Amino acid sequence: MKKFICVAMTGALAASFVVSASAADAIKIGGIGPTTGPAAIYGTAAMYGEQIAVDEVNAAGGAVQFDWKFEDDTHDAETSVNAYNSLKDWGMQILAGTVTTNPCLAVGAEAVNDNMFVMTPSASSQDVIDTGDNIFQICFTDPNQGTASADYISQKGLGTKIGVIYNSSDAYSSGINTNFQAEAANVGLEVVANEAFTDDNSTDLTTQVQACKDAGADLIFLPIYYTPASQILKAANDMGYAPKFFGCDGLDGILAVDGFDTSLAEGVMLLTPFVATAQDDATKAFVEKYKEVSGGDVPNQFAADAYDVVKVIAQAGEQAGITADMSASDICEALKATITDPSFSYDGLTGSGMTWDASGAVSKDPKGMIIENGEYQPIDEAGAEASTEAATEAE
Amino acid sequence: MALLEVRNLGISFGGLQAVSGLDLTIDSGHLYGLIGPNGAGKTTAFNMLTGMYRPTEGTITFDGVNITGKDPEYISKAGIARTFQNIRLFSAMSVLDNVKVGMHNRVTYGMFDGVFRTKKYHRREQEMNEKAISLLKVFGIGDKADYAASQLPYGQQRKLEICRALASDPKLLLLDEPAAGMNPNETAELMETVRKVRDEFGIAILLIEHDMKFVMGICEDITVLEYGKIIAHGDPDTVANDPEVIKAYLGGDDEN
Amino acid sequence: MQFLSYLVRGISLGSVYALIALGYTMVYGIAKMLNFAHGDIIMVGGYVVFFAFCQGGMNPWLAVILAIAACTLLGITIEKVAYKPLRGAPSLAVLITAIGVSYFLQNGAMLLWSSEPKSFTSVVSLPALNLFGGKLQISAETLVTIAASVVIMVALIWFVNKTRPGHAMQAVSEDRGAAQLMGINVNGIISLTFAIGSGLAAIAGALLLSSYPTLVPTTGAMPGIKAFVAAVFGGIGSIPGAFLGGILLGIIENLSKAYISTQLSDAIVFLVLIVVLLVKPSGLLGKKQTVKV
Amino acid sequence: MAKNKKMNRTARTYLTSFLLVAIFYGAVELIKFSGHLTSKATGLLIPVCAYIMMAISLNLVVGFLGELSLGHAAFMSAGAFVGVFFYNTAGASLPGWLSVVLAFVIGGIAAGIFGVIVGVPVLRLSGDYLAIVTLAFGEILKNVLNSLYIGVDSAGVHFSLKDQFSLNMEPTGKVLMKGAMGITGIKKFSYFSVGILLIVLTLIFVLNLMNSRAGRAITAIRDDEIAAKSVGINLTSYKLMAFVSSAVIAGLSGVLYALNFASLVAKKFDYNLSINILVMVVLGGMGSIPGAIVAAVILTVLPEMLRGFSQYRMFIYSIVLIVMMLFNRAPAFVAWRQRLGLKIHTKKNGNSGSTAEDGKKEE
Repeated sequence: MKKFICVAMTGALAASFVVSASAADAIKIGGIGPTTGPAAIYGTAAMYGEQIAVDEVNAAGGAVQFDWKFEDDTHDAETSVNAYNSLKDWGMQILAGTVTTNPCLAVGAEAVNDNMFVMTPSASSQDVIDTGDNIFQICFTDPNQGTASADYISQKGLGTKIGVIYNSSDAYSSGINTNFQAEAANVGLEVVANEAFTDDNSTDLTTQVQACKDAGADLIFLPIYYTPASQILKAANDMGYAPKFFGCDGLDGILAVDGFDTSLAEGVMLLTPFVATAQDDATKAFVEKYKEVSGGDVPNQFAADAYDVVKVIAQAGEQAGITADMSASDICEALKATITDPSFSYDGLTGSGMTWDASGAVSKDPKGMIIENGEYQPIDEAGAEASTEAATEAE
Repeated sequence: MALLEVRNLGISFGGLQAVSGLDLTIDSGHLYGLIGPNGAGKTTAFNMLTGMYRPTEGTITFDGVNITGKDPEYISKAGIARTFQNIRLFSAMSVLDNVKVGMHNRVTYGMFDGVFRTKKYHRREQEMNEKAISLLKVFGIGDKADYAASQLPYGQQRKLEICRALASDPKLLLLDEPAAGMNPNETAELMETVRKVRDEFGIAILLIEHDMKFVMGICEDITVLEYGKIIAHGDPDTVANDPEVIKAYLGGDDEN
Repeated sequence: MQFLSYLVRGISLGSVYALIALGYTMVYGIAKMLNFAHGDIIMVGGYVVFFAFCQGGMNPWLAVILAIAACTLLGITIEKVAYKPLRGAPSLAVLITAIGVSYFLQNGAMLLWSSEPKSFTSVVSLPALNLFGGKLQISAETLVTIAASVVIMVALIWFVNKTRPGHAMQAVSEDRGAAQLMGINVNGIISLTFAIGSGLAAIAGALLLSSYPTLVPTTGAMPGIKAFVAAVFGGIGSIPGAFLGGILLGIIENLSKAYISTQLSDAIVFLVLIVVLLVKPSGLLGKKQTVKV
Repeated sequence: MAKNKKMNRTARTYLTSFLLVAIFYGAVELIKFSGHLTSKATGLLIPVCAYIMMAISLNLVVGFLGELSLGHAAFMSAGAFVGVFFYNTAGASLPGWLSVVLAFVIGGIAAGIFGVIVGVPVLRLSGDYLAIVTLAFGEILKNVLNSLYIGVDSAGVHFSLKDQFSLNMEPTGKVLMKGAMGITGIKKFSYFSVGILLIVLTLIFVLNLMNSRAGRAITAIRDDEIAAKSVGINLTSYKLMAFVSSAVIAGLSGVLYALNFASLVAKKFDYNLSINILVMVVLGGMGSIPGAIVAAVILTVLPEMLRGFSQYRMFIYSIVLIVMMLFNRAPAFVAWRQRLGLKIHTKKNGNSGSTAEDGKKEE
């Protein structure tokens, strides 16, 4: 019996690993992200975002039509490379991924070898785009966010004694923190507490909050995702500590957390390219569709970024005139040339007038938002401009 | 000089004196019995002799060397081997390998030789195999060499344990209730074997046994323990007629 | 005062660990298996309370009782389906199956309730306790958790030592074969143990999330492991040991966060554990295992 | 007759093990040659090789020494980080092949040293207490590597256990290790033949060791520690030998694994990975080398085969895992299989595994 199972397994293995040819009529675009495991929220959001975008592109009936497939990588580099290879076997010509940084570095190296065009929705480390010239980002890089946040806080005089709580076991969070620290020193912000937590000891975050309180911080910078942030807000509230909170794009989504008392988030400021409660038509339509595909969830920035990635590729693809019978490498060259062309610009959910340079980094405006009455409001026009400058300077 | 000289040996576990004032003198080639009711401290004495327990008082001199409180490895190398009351074989290993483990410190080669299969490895392994098979044959289980130890019937497991102990070329062999659980036929056969071992290998044997017929029939010297103390000592006749011994056994005998 | 306040936070976290560790140690003591799925039963309990109380508006007591019932049922089912067939197999086989069950619960929860985090509303609606003129604040959740873990510890000790099923449990724990011969329904006792352990997990889930309100499908995993460590720390199989281990673990974790390093707190906790085990190889209150020759 | 049976038992382990590897290698090369090997399969080759080595290595501790380790991934991690750190820094100026060879040597040694450190408690503890201590060591290493920053500039080498900013680097300096980001920009070195070569070397080492004096001593300790003591086996040295050998193999496997990817993070080597490797060992039959090889291949490939189920993938994996364990190990199933007479040759492996366990329980 055991033998039989072994033979059966081997057979199935062999079958699943032998190349089969497939017909090509639409361009095959793949997505990779964690849809299972602890990071599943990010990958799942990106998956739905891409799905919506692909449906829109195909429904619009333009020259570029997509055949789309999304693979799970459990936020692990090895699995991510497996997912990449599996998509290649499927015939992928463009990669809209991967969602998280570390897997993206591993996949990026593979993609450089294959000269496959990659645009990541949310792998924000500088190293990601440094891997090769075929790798592009639609999110801000960590240096950009960290530096912009420090500048913004200092220019607006939001706080004098700064506490930071970040996730040291997360590349995104520690990346932003590093650059925030450097820029804070430059612009003369006093960082009185720099507290870390890790994925493993994040059950209790009250100690970190208390450390900030004891250090007398009047503003806490939270370069983290919204899940732990919701816990920090509650902890601060419980100890009767009310500093200003300032976060980055990872904080978006906090208002949509099921069961979260949104009054705790009153006055929280964040520098983010996307807010789900924005009143423009594009966002409203997107949120509507997202609720449909996800079964009622509100999209976060991962979903919006992923949506934009597919849309940018579609727009650039039409300009470049890519077709389904082109090789991945030819498509890559065409897209690279188009997208880095100074005349190319894209307006999407996460910013308007986005442009890319040869490094692969995006240039777009972060929006300074503040939560008031359970809604995001722009902090003010001047603030947005200041941050734009900061962001541009940082590049 | 005697092979083993034990003087005033004692041990206490947290205030409980398990054995005290134990004296034993065993000459080379002697067959010596250690008897006494359950809980008299016989196995504890064995554990001190083999270094499993560290005595709290007294001295053990073996072959002219003071081995009191040495670790089991040292004592095994010095030449004392033992079997256990409840058989302790390497049950998942083959019968042959059990005996070869017994030779651990007698036929040696390094890890390097083993991994790189040097000439030395082949020579030593061959030597071990031959020696082990001949030992097993002495006990009539030569044909079982490749069985897993746990597959042997009970009586043969006892024999295998003795084989394993003998494989280390001991000068003194300690047998802890070798006849336990055996039927009269097997016991008689075992008596023969023990005698044969003594004669063939020329070693001293110290055994614990409850089967009086066995002990009286085979041992040349007997020491009787009760409550951790010696109550009698002498040849089988002297001991059998000792009033203390009779009292101890009549009072506490319920196992035979 | 600052120190006291960190200490209280440590005790607060520790009492949650203690509560989980009690369930771990109970199952280990009697069934002799590390139930790696214990943390995930906590998570399931958390979701039940979330939907019944936080969203459904049910009375918190009723919601917790509902969660206890659900988890008990779940625990018994898991035991029957996944562990019982392996009785008599090597203990490692059961360990691996428990890991399989853990993956099953996590991924099942993700499919059922999505990976979107839920923010938990505390089941405790009492005000916090303010001492020293408000300088030291102890939240009601902390007090309730400590009280609950003490009560449960005492109840478990009473149950195991004073009741008939408790005595049967001890017998099964000492020697399963002998207990069987004495006419004890070993399978029944082990099922009962799982039922109790899982019921405790539901309480632990409700209180864990009341203090630390983020609920995701992997919520139980890390506290589960920490509680396992706590149980070993205190001497696995020992009920007071689990309590002590849990409290100490929480204190060490939070004090090292406060005074040494927030990111290395786990390394410090584990280092202390190793040192303790080197000095006391069977944990703080564990029975010393002597090998009879 | 009995003699033959014995010859078969050892010889068959050797034969099956090497045959399995040969078939694996041959089949892959053949499909590759015919141009039908998919990218996915190609990508899986090196991880599979690394996991096979890990399973064999853990078998040394769990199957042969009879101790439970829940932190085996830590040795892999130690080897991977040290080996790759060397490869990325000092090795970069050496000829390619030399830097790879040295990376393996250094990674193996580093893991071995870590093995000695972990091995010390092994001498005092056993059973679940030892398991938790190995888990603790694994988590400590992960935690520390996750917080470790190393950078180099004209002023020399900088270390920090806090963040990159605390390195106080000159702007032109190069950060070599970035905490949670780990080591990035690894120049890939991935050759299937190298993986197979390492497996073959591992097999030769482990099989020869286990079928020699030292191996018998290790197995004897597993079966009965007290009896092993009584025949004069030095428990300390043989337990350490098993532990450290196992660590070195795990370290080599770590280097092999890490050189296959452009980035390396400590998070990968957490207790989940340790557990996965333990699953391979238990599923393959404790103490069975061929079993470990087959289980390593199946468990690495299975989640990839389940990709068609998208979100249900890991859910189905967990069910398959439970069912496989029940089918392989549940006494009722085992009896049922025997009744069907379908289980003829595999009996030996199952037996040696369970007796080892039983032996431990008796103590």
